[in-house]
Amino acid sequence: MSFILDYYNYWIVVFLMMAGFYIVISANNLVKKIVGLNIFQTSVFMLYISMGKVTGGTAPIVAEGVTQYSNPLPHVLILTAIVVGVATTAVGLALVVRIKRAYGTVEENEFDNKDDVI
Amino acid sequence: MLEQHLAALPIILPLIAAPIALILGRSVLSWGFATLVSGLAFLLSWQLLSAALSEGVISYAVGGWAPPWGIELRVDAANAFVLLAVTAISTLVLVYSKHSIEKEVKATNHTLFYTAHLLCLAGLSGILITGDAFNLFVFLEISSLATYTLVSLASDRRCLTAAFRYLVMGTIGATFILIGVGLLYMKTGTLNMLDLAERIDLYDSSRTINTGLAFIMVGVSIKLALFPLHMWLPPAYTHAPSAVSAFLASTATKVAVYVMIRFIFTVFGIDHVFVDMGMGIILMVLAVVAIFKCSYMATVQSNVKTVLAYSSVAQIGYMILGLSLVSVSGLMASMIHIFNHALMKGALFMAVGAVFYRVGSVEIKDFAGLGRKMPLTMAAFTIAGLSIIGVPLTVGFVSKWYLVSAALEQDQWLVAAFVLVGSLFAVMYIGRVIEAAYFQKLPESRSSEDIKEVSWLMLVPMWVLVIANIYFGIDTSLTTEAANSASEWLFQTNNMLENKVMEGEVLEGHAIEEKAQEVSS
Amino acid sequence: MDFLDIVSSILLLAGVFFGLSGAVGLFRFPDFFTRIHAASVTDSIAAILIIGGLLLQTSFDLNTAKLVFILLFLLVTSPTASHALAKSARHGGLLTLAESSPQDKQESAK
Amino acid sequence: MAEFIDLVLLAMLAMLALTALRIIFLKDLFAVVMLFGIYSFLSALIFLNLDAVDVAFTEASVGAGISTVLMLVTLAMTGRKEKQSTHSSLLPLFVVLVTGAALIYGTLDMPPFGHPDNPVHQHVAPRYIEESPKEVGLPNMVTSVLASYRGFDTLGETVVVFSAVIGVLSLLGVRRKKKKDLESGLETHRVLHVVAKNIIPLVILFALYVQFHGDFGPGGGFQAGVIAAAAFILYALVLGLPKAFAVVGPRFLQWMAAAGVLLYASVGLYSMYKGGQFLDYNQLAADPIAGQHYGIIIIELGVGITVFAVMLNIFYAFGSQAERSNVQ
Repeated sequence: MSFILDYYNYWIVVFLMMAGFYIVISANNLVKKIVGLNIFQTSVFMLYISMGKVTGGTAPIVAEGVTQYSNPLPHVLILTAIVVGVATTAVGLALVVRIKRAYGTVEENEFDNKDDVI
Repeated sequence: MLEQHLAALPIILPLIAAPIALILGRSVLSWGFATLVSGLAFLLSWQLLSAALSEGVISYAVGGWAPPWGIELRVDAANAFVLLAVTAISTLVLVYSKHSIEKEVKATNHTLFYTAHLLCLAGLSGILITGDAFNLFVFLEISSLATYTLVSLASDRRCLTAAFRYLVMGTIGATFILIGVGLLYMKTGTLNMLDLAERIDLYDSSRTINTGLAFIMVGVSIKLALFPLHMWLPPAYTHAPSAVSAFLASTATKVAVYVMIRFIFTVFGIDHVFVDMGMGIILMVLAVVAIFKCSYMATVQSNVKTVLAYSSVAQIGYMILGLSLVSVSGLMASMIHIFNHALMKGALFMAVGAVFYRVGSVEIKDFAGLGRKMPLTMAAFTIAGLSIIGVPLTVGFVSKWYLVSAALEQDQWLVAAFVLVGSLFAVMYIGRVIEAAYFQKLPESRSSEDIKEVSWLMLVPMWVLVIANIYFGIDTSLTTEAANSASEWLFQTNNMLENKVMEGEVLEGHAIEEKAQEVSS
Repeated sequence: MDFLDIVSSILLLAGVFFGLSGAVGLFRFPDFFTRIHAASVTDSIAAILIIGGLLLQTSFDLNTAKLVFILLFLLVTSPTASHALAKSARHGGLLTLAESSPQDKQESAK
Repeated sequence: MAEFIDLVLLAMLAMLALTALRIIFLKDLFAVVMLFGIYSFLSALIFLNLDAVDVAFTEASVGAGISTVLMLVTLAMTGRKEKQSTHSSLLPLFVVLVTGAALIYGTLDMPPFGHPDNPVHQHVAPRYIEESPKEVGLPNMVTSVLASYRGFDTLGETVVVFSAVIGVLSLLGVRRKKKKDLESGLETHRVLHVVAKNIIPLVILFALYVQFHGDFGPGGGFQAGVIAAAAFILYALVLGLPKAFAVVGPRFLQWMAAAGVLLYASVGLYSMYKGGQFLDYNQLAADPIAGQHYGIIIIELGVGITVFAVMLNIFYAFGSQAERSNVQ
């Protein structure tokens, strides 16, 4: 039982990551691929934040009468990673818009047929 | 002042220059500025390499916070050597790109092009120099975002789908690296690479660490286009503007190879990776398959840029092969090939870009008769092509020589034979282009067109690389010395690491730093 | 369990009830306009009740002020959002149930 | 109490899993994007539950805010239906199963969740928790670590944002239109106009609060920049892009984005000039604590400026494309 209590959080996070990963590699629509990338990354963020948690701790902002704080370092890393994620999303979506204009479609199998694939 | 900050400047300089290049606004101004900055970065990395060769390791604590609390920049012979190649190619490509970009990129995007180029350079330098696993991820993303932008700037619509594929694959790779770093951090509580190395050994057979290693390896393999994960590379290099192909083919994947070397040798330790996890044989098989499959693919393409792109994947196979031999000479062959391949591929892509500039297409059939119309360009292509094949007196020969002798050192006859057969394929794919250029007649339809040699601004950087191909092929002292001390250094760290931990000691560098910390606090 | 706590719990429970009923309505109602009606219940009354309940849980410090601000903000924005949605739907030519006669429906069903 | 919190966490994780599964099978992309917004908000709640207040704040404003808006604008141009895929889903499923199995294998040796003796909480982190209020002088440790100990990462992060705007501008470009060129904005929505005009100043005020209160509570340059950008995005949505261009033009935003990065970097250069390492804020004033304080305020300002300018400019780029495709 304690085994499950110790790890259930990580297992669900792994499931979420894989759901996102599956959307990225299986989706045919480019917008959906980007959504999948975001889900994948957000779930990885959850992995980091989970490891920073201390049971009974509080948010790492100094307060009177608090002795146990959660670990601030994963929070910092993930703040950076979220920003990186949104930057990638913006560039990816801009590419999608241009692809739509150039090919008239954003379905992967349709524009693959329009050019000779290499 | 300069001495003190030498390690940080190659990152900071292009990083600050990028927004300034954007503010300058005018195409010519930002071109001149970017070239100047890149040249300065080259001089700095030259200084850095000589400092690293004489002093060993240079450590720089950003923000004045001692590692592992702050972010550490760590320069040694290995990364200074790769940095030298990256900044050199960047400078030459920038000189070359002025005309090439005018032809291939919309006029409104020129400033953005140079800004993105500087950002990419800053990202690559950051990846090489940083000593912090998470900081590496941040710089990886800077260079990747700039790269997607650069690839998508071409005028052909296919560059868009190529860039999108690259973006998806690249982001998956980066996320895998993020997962891997997270797992390592979870088990060790630190992000500094040196510190990680010390603490990983405490958990030698931990399943979490091994998974972290696997994820980092797969993520980096995507970034360096190792064989089954290379699918993003050929379209990206084919449809990107020629100057971008020249820059990326000779720098981006090399930096990723270095990241792999760094993680294997200075973080996980060879024993762990090659003996416990059995990665050596996996890497070797993948490398051999990459050499064969992609060299073959290169021989059947009709677009010369695609030929060169597949050839790049095959050449990455050679680098990984040297690495997988797990010996000083094997690693040295890899390091030399990283440097030499940058010289060859840079020159080849520049020559092809020059052809595109005049002819407007790079299909093999369009090369017909160009030997007479563009003699200097095609001569450059031929010499660099001979270098790819591995003809004596070129750098390609030096690389292959060291690789084959490293394989023979371990009695790996089969591997040595594979390397030589790979060269035969190179004869075929380079030969097709040269045959078209020199032995076929210019088609009638083209004879009326005014095809002539490109301007000196494109020829000079191309020929600088070609001469470097020959020079370093004859006088190998600089490259071999640098690569040798780089690989010896990597092996030393690795051994030091394993011995010290066995004796229960801490690594010297950090022990001293920790003492200093105690004193100051 | 003093008096304020009890009042607060009642408010919270009532808020949860309205929130749930809004959610059920969102699924069960037949067309866009009735659904937006259900959704705005969640936005307005449920939000007021829940924040009201939370207000009683604070010790009347900075948090109270923050909650009051949130309440005021919600009271302005969520009706506006509902209004804008409904108006856009109207603008785009969407008809209410009453307006679209049964005959039209049969035709569109074909 | 602990059991109760666990249940809340579990419930939220289960909701996340359901949302993710739903997204896999939905073909209506509009619903997919809305579900992604929900996914993002739920993750923000989980981050809050796990004590990561700053991360929750950022995830809510970025993931659920900016990303979702950008996806919606893209959908407006690309259409909302996903077509039936022709490629087989077996290979992706196999890849995912292998990767997932590797990760589950990796979890087996993980330190247990939430245990204070985990290595994560032992080696590097205690110094941040115990010393940073003394060394850096801020109550919010996340800000201390972000801006000072790992200030180089944050500089990198600002540059990543800057690279994003370079990419988006080179791909889409912002078209300046002549005014009254086309009927844009929601001219007929009288109520929306009034409310928006009254709310926007308040939102900007809130952004400033988040910017300068980041040292003491959750918040900081990044969140503030996003919130301020959101205020202007609202303005652009309600009154139309041409009017928004008149307030802050895209060209000016480009300069602002560059200026923010330069402001950040110049702090580093100044500390080098004063004889310290790059980004060593101790050098900025005679008293190290005061120096840290100045440094952090300035670099957070740089981050805020860049993020604001970049987010707004990216929205402009997407928005002007959407208007263009509407006209066609």
